[in-house]
Amino acid sequence: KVAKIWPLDKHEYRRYGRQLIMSEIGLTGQLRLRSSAVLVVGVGGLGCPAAAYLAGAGVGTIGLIDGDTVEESNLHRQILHSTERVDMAKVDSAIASLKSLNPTVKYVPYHKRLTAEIALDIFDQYDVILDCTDTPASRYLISDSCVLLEKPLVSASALRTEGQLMVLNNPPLPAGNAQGGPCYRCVFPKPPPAASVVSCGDGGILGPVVGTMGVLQALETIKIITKGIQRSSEPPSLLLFSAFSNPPFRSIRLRTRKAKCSACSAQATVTREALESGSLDYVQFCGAVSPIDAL
Amino acid sequence: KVAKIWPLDKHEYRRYGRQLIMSEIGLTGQLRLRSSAVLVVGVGGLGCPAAAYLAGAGVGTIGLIDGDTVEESNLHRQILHSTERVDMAKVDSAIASLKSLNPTVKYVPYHKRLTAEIALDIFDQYDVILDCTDTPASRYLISDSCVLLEKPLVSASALRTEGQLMVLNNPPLPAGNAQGGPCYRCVFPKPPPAASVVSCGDGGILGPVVGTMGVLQALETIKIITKGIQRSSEPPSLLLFSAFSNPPFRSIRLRTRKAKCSACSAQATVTREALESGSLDYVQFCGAVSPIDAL
Amino acid sequence: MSAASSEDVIPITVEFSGGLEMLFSNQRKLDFSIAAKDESGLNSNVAFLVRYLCDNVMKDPRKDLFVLDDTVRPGILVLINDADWELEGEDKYEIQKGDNILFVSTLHGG
Amino acid sequence: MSAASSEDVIPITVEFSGGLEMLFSNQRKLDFSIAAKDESGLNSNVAFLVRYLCDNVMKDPRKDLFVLDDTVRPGILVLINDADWELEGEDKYEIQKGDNILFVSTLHGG
Ligand SMILES: [Zn+2]
Ligand SMILES: [Zn+2]
Repeated sequence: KVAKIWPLDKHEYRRYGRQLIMSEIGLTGQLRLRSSAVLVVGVGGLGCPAAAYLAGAGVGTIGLIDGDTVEESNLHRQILHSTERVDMAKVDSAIASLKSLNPTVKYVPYHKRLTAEIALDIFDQYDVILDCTDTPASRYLISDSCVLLEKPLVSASALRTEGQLMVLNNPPLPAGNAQGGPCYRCVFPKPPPAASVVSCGDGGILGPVVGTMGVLQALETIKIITKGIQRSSEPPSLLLFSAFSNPPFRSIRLRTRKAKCSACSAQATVTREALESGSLDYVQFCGAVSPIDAL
Repeated sequence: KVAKIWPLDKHEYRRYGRQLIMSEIGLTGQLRLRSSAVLVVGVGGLGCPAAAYLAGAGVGTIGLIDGDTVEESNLHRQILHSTERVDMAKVDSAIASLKSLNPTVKYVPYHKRLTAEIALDIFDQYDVILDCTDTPASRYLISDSCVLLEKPLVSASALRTEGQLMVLNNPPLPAGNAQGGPCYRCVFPKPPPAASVVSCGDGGILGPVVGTMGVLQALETIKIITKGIQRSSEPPSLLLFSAFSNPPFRSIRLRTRKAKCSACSAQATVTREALESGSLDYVQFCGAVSPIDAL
Repeated sequence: MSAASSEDVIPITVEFSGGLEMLFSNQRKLDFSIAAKDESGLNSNVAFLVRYLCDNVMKDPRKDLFVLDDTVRPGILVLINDADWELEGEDKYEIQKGDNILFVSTLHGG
Repeated sequence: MSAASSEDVIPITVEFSGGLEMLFSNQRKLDFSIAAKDESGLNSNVAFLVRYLCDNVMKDPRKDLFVLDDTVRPGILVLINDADWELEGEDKYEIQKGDNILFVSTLHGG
């Protein structure tokens, strides 16, 4: 037998040529992308563009988790779905589009809402997690799971004309190691009062605002993977986007890991056992979700 | 006959509800979107995401102009195209995707490269123009045409890990009116030396970098239309994006119209006659395109 | 420069984002001056600024959407000159001339 | 504060973007000090800075990709403290302490 001389297939050189020739990616970066697995939690306004650009870049395995079906009111911003796929599971609709864009990626569907019972088992199979969800409860659950399993987390959110983006738990060092990146609980130790939480359904959302944040999530994920996970040197920061402000983008320096964080410090009370036993009731912790005429 | 009571159809309230309820859009903004026509020049890495979010938002008519066919090397960033549509005209491939996302929009295909002979006739039918092209010659031609026809221009570009975005000729007042927004020639009176120009094919491009700029073009277009064309009050600015810099985004204050601009001042030499007669040779003006080992 | 005792107000910029501007009459940016000393004669800090905003600037009656237990409510980030206030001493940070203080509500939509 | 005659250098930040950094050994940001007076004893302006960069900082031999006809080549924007230099007097702008001067090459890809 003849040894394989080329590390990529011929069609991969063609498909990824425009990013392969860049020093920031190169052959090493492309091989890292191909051998990596990324989980997109939530296939809505953030998850659609994020997954599209991750698939385009050649991430080897993309997992998609969402329990919802496509609605007509999603289509102004959730660009992987389509009018003829209204009522289909969002995960299946998204995979149909993604396969058409890049059939060489392995797509793994999870047709359910993320819960504490299943989070760790699923997250364990991935290298980077994207939080594309829309409730405080899911944001705490995703962050806690990422800390427990030592996975970097690319977290974004959007509402009306504004968006926010953070890379958390990066580098993803064990809880108690102060050199690890801060987690969601370091930045937000307590959840917001339920009355202050507004969904896109109630507050509205401009498509390209959430779209921009989703594309930027794909970008941060590609940066993490191609550099080599564990190698982050970027200081923790929060990107704020406000479509009608001048300047529209603003970068904020975030804190490092909090010495008494309940998830990522040496005194962490958020343990694997606590999470799996259901003793951490995320929905309860974040209060009933009944957004009234609040913020 | 009974008078129509609702200004939008029932399905439009469903489809656009999430943006309709925002004060920045509202019913007036949605009606303006529906009655507007937007031209996307170039259906590549910028044009694909820009067109997707414009279609999603309910722009009434979207024109797409591009003379190229889909190549496999496009697919990592040109998310409206697909593997099975390699070799199809880009314009047709894009429209197939866009129709699936929003079949209620009217799509107008132009299967050709933009030239001075056809620019004015086509542009005249649109309210806002997006420059999603990739050569200096097309950028000058598009800007000149926008000035002559008094159309706002949303211009973006990207290469490697960086992107740039400007809204030009906004408000789109007649040449000689100093209150109009600056044009491309105000900012760049002379074209760059041909040896300094690098294409994405030669320099490389990261998908989400050009994707972010394209989505932001859609956003600026939606802002212009929903506010009412001619009503700009935003000072001219240039958004710089550099994916590996900190901070990644930077907003630059640009000059106003240049008193001696050859296109938009009272002394303009770029006239309708000059453009249509072919006496402005844009390719010649910008030098032969033969990017060597330059910038 | 060192003898600043005669100055009795400090000019600052306060900004609201993430929906908080709705509690402040839709103002995203306020330029104003705050007393250099608080009620007890100490240098004005961010805790004093938050009380001042709540009592004198906020017209909306839903104070608990901004302040809870005498400090900004959970889910609001306070940023001093584009840095998390945790890096600057939280509400004990003493306000300096020209400071930019940004209050951002976290967003949860997606 | 008013007697600044003894200072003979001005600390500034110079940045390169849009590919120009490749002409400057891939450096995107340089902090350094420039002489307060130029060869003729006049206050240093941006024209002097451009000459200085070309003669002393740029190692790449392709000078014409940065300078043409004694000024920055067409297609490069010069930004002084985040404003187009056209707003500040172009190359006659006199450099001030702490100025940020950014050279950006226009991009054309799409
Ligand atoms: Zn933590
Ligand atoms: Zn002009």
